[in-house]
Amino acid sequence: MSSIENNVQELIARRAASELKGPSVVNLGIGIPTLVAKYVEDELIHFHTENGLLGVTDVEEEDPNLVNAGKLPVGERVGASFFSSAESFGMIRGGHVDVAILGALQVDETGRIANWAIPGKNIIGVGGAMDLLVGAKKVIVTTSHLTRDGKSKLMKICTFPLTSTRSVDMIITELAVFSVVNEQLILTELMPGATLEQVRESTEANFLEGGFE
Amino acid sequence: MSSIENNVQELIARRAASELKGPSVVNLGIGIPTLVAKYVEDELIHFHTENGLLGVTDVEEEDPNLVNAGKLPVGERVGASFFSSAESFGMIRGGHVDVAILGALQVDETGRIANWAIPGKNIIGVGGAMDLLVGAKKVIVTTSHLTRDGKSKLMKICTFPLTSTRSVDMIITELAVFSVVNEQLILTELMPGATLEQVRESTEANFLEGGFE
Amino acid sequence: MAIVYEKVENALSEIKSGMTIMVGGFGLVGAPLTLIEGLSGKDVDGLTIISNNLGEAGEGLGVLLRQRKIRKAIGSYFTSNREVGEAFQRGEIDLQLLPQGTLAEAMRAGGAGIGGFYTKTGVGTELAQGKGIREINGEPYVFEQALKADVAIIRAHKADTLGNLIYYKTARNFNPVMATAADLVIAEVDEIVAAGELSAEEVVTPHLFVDRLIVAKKILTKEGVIHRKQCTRADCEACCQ
Amino acid sequence: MAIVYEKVENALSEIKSGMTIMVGGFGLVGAPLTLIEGLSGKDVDGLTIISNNLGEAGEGLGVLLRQRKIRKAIGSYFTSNREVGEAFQRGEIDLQLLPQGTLAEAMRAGGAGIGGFYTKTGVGTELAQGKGIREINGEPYVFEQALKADVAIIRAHKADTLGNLIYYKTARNFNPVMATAADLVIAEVDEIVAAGELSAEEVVTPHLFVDRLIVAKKILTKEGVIHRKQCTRADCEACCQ
Repeated sequence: MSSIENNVQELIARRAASELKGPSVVNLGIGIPTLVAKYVEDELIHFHTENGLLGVTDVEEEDPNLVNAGKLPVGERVGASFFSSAESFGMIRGGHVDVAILGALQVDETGRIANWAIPGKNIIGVGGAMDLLVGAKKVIVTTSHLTRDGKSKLMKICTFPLTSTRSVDMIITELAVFSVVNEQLILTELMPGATLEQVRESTEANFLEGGFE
Repeated sequence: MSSIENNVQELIARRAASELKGPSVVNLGIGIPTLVAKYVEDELIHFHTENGLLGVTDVEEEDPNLVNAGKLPVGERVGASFFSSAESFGMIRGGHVDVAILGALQVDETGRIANWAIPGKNIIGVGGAMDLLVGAKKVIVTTSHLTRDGKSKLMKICTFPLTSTRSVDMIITELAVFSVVNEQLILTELMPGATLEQVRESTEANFLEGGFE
Repeated sequence: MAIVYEKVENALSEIKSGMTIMVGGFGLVGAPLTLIEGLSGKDVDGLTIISNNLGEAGEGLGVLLRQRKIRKAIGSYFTSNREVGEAFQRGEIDLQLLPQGTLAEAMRAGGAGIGGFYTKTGVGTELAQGKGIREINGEPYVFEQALKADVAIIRAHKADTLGNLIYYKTARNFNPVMATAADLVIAEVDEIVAAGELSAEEVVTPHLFVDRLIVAKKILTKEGVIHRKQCTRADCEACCQ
Repeated sequence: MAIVYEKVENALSEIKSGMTIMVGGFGLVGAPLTLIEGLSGKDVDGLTIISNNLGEAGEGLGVLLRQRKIRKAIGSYFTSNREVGEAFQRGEIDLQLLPQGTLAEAMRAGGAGIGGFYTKTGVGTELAQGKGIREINGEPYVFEQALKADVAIIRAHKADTLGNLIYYKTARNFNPVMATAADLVIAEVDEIVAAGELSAEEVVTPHLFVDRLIVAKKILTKEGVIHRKQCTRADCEACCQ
């Protein structure tokens, strides 16, 4: 990964972190979402990982049997608990996780996302994405604004299969922050260095422009 | 309870105990079934109680928070485990309990039982009886042969509401032991002191007479 | 994450008339007796109670029954309190009877985001009437809908300050599953310990399920239900010398 | 109740071609690596494997894939082994993809005598196609059928001699639920202790679910998968001096 990509990811992750307020339980997806944890200081924010741990923290001593959903080594904080996958997804579907931060391949203009399959490629993995989308009280998407070949990821209609019919609550890219209200994207914030022009040019989806300034 | 009734119950319980072979997991209902445990010596027989304990044993020191399904104080044997009601009934419905020994108000001639409700009285309790009947691999019914007013409990058709459409596997009374095969009662054994005449007179249900002698 | 309350009435502050409340326990064993007592002192009625039993005559939830605070009860074995049948007969209370395993499973489903499920239990009996049957792999199953509640009041053994819970012997029963199935979960415990004192492997109810904690003041003993002695500073000092 | 086996091939003696086998683990974490290796040495094929993943390329269940022993796999994330997609492309394997929570819940249902259930997960997506939708309280849910298996091979941390199991950190994952959902359950553990050494409150899988035990010989370490050193009497004596 280039250092520019790297910086973009850290920028997005830091912005997502500032959305979190304790007390809350937060599940972080693979990729940019995983980076969010290091920008969170509030001890009332507890990280949940769907492979069976509430109380994820930085790895101290690597243990091959203590990993997150991306199979990366993690640590357990004081007051953590372990449970089975069935119990873990019971927490997710049952509405006991306050916030899920997820990556996306595409977002449509009603705020629905596609993040698990690409047509023409074998559809062989879905993981916990669909469960998190229906179950988390609030869903924040973190993603680069454009694909590698410069196309907008915020599209009128997703061309990849949807992960859920539920619209997410917020989208954070390196250019902008959108809220989703009544299935409509609202631009609420420009990211550092980004201009409104740039967001308009880079976004295929229709969106309202909130009174941000 | 009169000492005659008492003796009858103990006689039935002792006969039921002799049906158990380890290794197996056995759930005992309220009433006569509870008496079965004291006639079991085999340490490979583990008693399960649906309120959340595998490894029920005699009470040593009474603990108000350690009880069986009849809310009587019990003990926990070495290697016991506690679990929630949801997990406990998962074990029962899921076919993980080998034998259930239950009481009955009535048994019909296909081996189905009624043991939870009496018409004309308020129907306000069922407990775990229906779950045990559908879930246990083998069901043994222990009951007095006659009601208090001398009517046969083994009837052509139950007049009380059925507990399940599943036929039990064996019926043990103070007069006889019946197996149920293909929804037909088969008399396989006379209890000590009982005669074939007595069983015929005391049984309304049709039954086959096995080659017991 | 849980907040520790000193006063029962404050822990119960959100409970309003007409609410649906899950109450842990198998009879009095594992029932949140302090919270039930608190509820009996509260001016609410028209409650729907989801609990295996309604206590015993004049004990546990039996007190709320006598107070006519309960409009409807969903459970499996009301027989343990003869006054339930009498109240039902007088038309003072609605009862919904479920097989005990179905009751437990329906709450587990409610807590786990499952809308309903198919069980073999009850097929062909009066308790399955009107519920809908589906054949799965050639066998009939009855549809049962998930149960949820506004509030759950439960009994655990120890909590840590975050709200992680462990239970004690057969006082566990319906408590862990109720902890998952209500919007507000209030747990009454014997002892609150520091976070980290419960092993991460032995926690039965992770803290994300638990909102409020109180220390039990009314407890079940061999001699029946008693009020736990309230320690004063003088007691403590006497004890420590 | 469990029987302790010394030899992996004896523990696996009941496994036949065409069987459905649940295999614990989230990738290699919590996978029963010794039992999987034993299976790779067995002359069986046409297996249906229910597992979150099919290991990694040439590791864990990835070995059985290369051996063409697997006819069908039911799981949630086969992406972790690129050879799965290739085998699928070549028509060598059938895949059934489920959301991870649905996979776990379907096994829990199978183990708990539930025929099927309704979940919100997947509604309106490709993975719900043909499954049937039901409205419950005004919300759409998709029907999912329970999963069961002939055999489950799982990984736990400690067993007692009766077969009670506890797990280790995130190596728990699918193992406890698979322990409930198969006719024959074989568990591989780090250590077997005397009955009574595990507290009755901390047992995660009660012994009634477990049929066979072996001590793990192949384990996951920071340096990858290794064979555990087999202690000889000489080792022990050297160690104890």
